[in-house]
Amino acid sequence: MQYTLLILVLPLLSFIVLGLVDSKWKPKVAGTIGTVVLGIITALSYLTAWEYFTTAKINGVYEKIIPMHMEWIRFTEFLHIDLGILLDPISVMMLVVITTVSFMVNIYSLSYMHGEKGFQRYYAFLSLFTFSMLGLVVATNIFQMYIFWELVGVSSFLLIGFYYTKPSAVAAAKKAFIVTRFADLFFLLGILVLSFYTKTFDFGILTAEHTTVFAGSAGATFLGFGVISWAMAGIFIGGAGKSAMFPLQIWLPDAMEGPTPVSALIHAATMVVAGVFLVARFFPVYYFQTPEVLHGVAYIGAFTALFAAVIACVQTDIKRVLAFSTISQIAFMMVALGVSGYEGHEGTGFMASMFHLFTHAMFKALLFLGAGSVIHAVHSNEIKDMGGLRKYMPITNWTFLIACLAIAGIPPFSGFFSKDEILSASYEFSPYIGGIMTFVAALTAFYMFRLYYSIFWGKDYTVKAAAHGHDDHGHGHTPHESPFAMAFPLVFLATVTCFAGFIPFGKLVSSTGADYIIHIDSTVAIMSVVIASISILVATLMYRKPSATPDKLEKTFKGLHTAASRRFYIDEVYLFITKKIIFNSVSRPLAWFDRHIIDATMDGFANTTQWVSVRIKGVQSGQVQQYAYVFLLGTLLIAALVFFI
Amino acid sequence: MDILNNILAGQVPMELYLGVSLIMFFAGVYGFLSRRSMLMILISIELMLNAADLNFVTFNRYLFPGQLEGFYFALFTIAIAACETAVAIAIIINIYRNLSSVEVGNLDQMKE
Amino acid sequence: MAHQIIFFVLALIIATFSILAVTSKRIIRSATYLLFVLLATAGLYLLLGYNYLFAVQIAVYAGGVMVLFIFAILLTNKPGENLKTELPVRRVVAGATAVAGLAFCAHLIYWNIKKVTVLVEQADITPQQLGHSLMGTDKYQYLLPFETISILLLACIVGAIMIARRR
Amino acid sequence: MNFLSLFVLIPVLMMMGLFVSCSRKQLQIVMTIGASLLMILSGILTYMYLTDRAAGNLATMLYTADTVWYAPFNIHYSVGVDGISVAMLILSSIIVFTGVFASWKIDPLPKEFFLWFSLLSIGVYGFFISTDLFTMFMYYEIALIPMYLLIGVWGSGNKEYAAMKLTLMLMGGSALLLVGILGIYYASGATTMNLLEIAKLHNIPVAMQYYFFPLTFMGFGVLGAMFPFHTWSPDGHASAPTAVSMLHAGVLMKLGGYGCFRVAMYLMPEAAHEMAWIFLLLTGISVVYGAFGAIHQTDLKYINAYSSVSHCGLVLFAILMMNETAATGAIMQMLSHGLMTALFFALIGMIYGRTHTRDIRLMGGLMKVMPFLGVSYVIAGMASLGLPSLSGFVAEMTIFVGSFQHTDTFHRVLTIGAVSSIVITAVYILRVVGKIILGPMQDKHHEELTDAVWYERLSVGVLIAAIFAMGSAPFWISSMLHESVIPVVSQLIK
Repeated sequence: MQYTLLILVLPLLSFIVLGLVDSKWKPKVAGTIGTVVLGIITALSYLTAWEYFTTAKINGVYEKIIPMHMEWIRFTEFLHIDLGILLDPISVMMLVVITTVSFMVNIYSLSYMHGEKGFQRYYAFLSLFTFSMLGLVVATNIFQMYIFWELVGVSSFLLIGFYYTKPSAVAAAKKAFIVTRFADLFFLLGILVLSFYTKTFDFGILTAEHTTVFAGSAGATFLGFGVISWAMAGIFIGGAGKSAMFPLQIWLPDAMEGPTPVSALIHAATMVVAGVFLVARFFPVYYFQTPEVLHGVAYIGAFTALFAAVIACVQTDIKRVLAFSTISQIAFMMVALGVSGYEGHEGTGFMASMFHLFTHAMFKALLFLGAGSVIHAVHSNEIKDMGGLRKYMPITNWTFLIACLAIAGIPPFSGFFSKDEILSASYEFSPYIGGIMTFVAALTAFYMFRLYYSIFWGKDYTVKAAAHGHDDHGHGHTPHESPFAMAFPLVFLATVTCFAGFIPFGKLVSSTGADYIIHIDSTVAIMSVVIASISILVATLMYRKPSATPDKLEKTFKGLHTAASRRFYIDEVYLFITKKIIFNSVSRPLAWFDRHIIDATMDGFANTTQWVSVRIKGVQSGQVQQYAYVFLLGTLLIAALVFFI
Repeated sequence: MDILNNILAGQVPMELYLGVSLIMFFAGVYGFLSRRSMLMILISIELMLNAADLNFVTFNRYLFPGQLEGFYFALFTIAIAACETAVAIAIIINIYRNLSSVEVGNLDQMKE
Repeated sequence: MAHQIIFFVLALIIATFSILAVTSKRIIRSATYLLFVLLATAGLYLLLGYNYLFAVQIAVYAGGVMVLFIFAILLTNKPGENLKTELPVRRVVAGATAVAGLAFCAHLIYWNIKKVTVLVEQADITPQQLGHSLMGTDKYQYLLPFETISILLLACIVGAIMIARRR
Repeated sequence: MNFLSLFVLIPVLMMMGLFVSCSRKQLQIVMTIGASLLMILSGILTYMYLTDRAAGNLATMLYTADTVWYAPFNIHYSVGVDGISVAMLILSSIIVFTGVFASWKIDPLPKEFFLWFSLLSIGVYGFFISTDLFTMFMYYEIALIPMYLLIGVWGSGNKEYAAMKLTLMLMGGSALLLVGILGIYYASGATTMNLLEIAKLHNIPVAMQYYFFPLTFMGFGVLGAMFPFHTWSPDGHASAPTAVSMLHAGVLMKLGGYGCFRVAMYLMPEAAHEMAWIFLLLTGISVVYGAFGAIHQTDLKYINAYSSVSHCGLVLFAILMMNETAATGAIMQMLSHGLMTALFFALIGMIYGRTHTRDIRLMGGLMKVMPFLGVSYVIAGMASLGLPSLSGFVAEMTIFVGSFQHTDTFHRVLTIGAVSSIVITAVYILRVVGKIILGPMQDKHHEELTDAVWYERLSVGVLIAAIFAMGSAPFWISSMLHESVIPVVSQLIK
């Protein structure tokens, strides 16, 4: 399967070419190149998936295949970074997800970004992102993953800051990069600690079932936990940073400053699940070596899911709502991993997590692209500027509805299957976690339909764009359905969302690589469907027609509402830490210290020397006769000394 | 008393030559230290040089008769004195042009 | 006996005019006194039997150098103007220093110099002798210093012209 | 005559050429030819070196040559290279080359500027090819002195003060160094000043090492901007003209790290072992301190100077870890920092030449008017904060992985501290990028500015290419360096 290398090389080439020519080529040419390349690699990854899932099964277990492999840099006898391609069920699945969504986004952007300044740059960045994300998922060792992890971070930075003249976009890009960088620090430390004890970076060795590399760390503890626990916790923090787990979630909502297709690709479907992928990749290590960290993952995931869902209920910017929904859904996947066992039925969580990753990528991308379509039509992100759009945009309306139903967990849409597995796994682990997750699922259904009704139903759309001044594109004032390039991805993804649930996922992806038969736990399934339906009903009552209920509720729970819409003040806490503590209380005094203490000491030496020299300068008066006196007296003195002593 | 005896004995002793040059020399020293005109300082220097010459010659004549070291030393010193005077006077005249004064006390601009 | 008398006369001239030269208020007089001192020194050379040195002293010092001095004095002094009187303190201190030095050196001479009174007779140094000793590089021959001095003189002449000429 | 001496000879010829040339064009031609020759020469050297190594030549230094200079003190002119020197020579060549183009239109007195610049490069090249302590020291001094004039005459801002400060502090360092070197010479039995010979004898008494190791290390450490002797760096770099900042931060600061490694640690391993912890603390402080210091600055050059303090601190930090990986990483960091800081200074110089300000509060949105410089600045920033595929990443990772392999907990804890600097680096780099390159235009007058012209593009392009080359294909340079640090490190481990 040597051709898998092309999947990596093509987008890289596309990035280099598009990046170098920049604006010298016409936007159309650049867009075509980017899209065609993505089309090719999508086809290639489908081929890979087909070939892998049909041939790689040995003794009923999917083997890891490494078709390409080279040493990149050697550190010590044992430690070396390799660049290679590792194919196993989860990486193959990720290949499919990434290329599909990326391809759709590329097509979509042809129309969405039409006429934007820097169109070529946009496509170059998209290719860079795709390249790095693909490199991340096929990494053969943890350091290769780290390399691509950073590349993904920077392409996210570049894409969020695409509208670089907008201060808010620049700030958001900076924030995203720095927050994830902060998390990556722990990831790196985790890698360092892990490699110090295990003397390897290789996934094959680390995640083998009966590995001996951890023997060296036995008994080594720090603050009551084993060193490997610390290392794995660090690696999880790295993943939490990318996947926006509490308390590192603050960058994701702001990242919505980027173009909407970018949000769909990076901040919904692919990059943000890198953390989940990381934990899944290390799952055997977590499970066998450090179960306590794995449980920690579950608790943090559960809290994040709840937290984000609550905030999502009150946001008014549609992309922000989707962003918090993304955080919440990723937390679902994290919970699933945290509660999972290893083998057979125990391993439901792992499988469910991957399944949810897959389905979520599709319907969340769909939601974002749909939202982009809406924004494209009304030139605003705010819910209050929308309403009644179903008449103008039927395709968007229907596809959006499908996605909402999927995320709410209504059968037969894909979300139902994956979410149901997660819930049942959670109930098996602990009823509390299960309860929380069910509640979050209900909230999800509620806020998604709040969003849906607010956009497409509710009050009738009034043409007011002129008054807003948004409309400098010269578009007509009535919103209209998007062109084909934008509609096609919506329809495609909606189709996938409808049918993805019936993929025999357990046969393809599971924690051990062996088959796993999905069986739906009817109690949990019925309960969750009922709860979701009730939530949808509530949302329908509240938002389908303009009504006073939401306002009343808002008044009743004023404190909660304000706190939630201010995102529980987490941003302010961060701002306080960075601005007040780091910038003002550390950096400023340090700069002062450097200038006025250290530098002043050095200057002090010089000044002392100068002072002394000024003082003794008087001796050198320039008066030749004084010199003569001194000379004469000196001579006499020396002569006297010589002769009389 | 020895000196007197020597004098009466019809010979000029070496000390007297040295004494003469000593007086000349310290007259020069006094002039160098006390006068402010650069020309006066130069004159004092000439006195001192001359005293040195006289010493050289005296030592040569009394202590190493038949050799010529001191003699040549005096000769060359005279040459050097001439050079030095020439250059010094050139400088003095130049200074006078610029400062209209040849007072040595004014000449400390180069110390900083 | 004449020898002694001449010596004492010359010594007296030197002592007197040396002191007068450095204490006189009129610079032109100082120069004149200096001339007397130089001439008297030349006399001493003659007394010691160095005829050639006598000639050089007269020609270079009393002739060349003094002319330079006179020119310099005339160029830098307004006619008839006295030199400014120095502070008495300054004169006293300088005088004291000079006297101290004089006493010290006199002491040294008096106590340390072996009493040499005999002036060994020697023949006059002939120009031939001088020429030979200047033009050789053996022991007691002085070609190298001679050449050095000649270069120095040249440099001085050039330097003096460069410095003194008007820009 | 060994061909290594060409590295010194070519700049000398360049100086002669500059003497006789009389127009700016001729100066440019002379400098271009000379710098290109040096580039080619370093390329040939690298090729020869790698071939010889591959052929199994195991000598510590290749192409050695030795000429007696002054027999009474055993001063020889001896040259020789190993992988470290080869790497440093490549770095110097690249930076001299790009420096020439960065100062293409230097004004006033271009001739004098290039003369001093060539003299400076003589010092740099000579230092890296020397294996004799005295010759090394001499070249070190040759490299320092032109700085004074280059900053004092062609600098900007408070240049006299900065030039004086820089020169005095570095001279202070070299005074310590001189004592250290003489100490080494006499304590080692005083038969030779050749590094390799002294190392082979390895007979400096430990009691003596305790005196001379700190002196030597600190002497070189001043040039390596070790806390608390780093304060010359911000002022000096801020005032220096572009090409001089490039050469100084890019190459001259490396003389410090190179010297610490080659002289201080190689020759006095016992004391190095015992006293490493003090210097580890100091350099660890430099790493974090420099990064924090950079956050608060508003002058572009100050930011970069503090960042250099942080990065160069990492070099010394890694050297003191005394294992092969960390030492390899240190040398790679020298290369990487040299390239990217030169790129930074070149870009800052170009931006300053257009906007006439370096205050980040007065600039903004430059990407719009000068996309080439903007993109290059972002790339430089990314290299600085350690983006994979750019040189900073491989160097830093090698250091971190190497340092963390140390069996001592103290060292590992310090490493964790040093690792945390990568976040702070990201903060100050992004602050600057966000402020001046991205964002809205701050100043109306900046809208009329133009993008880089060909010689600037060439200069920046070469540096970026080098950064990319090192970052994406680190294996050959890493293995070349790794081989070469082994003799030193094995000396230390003994």
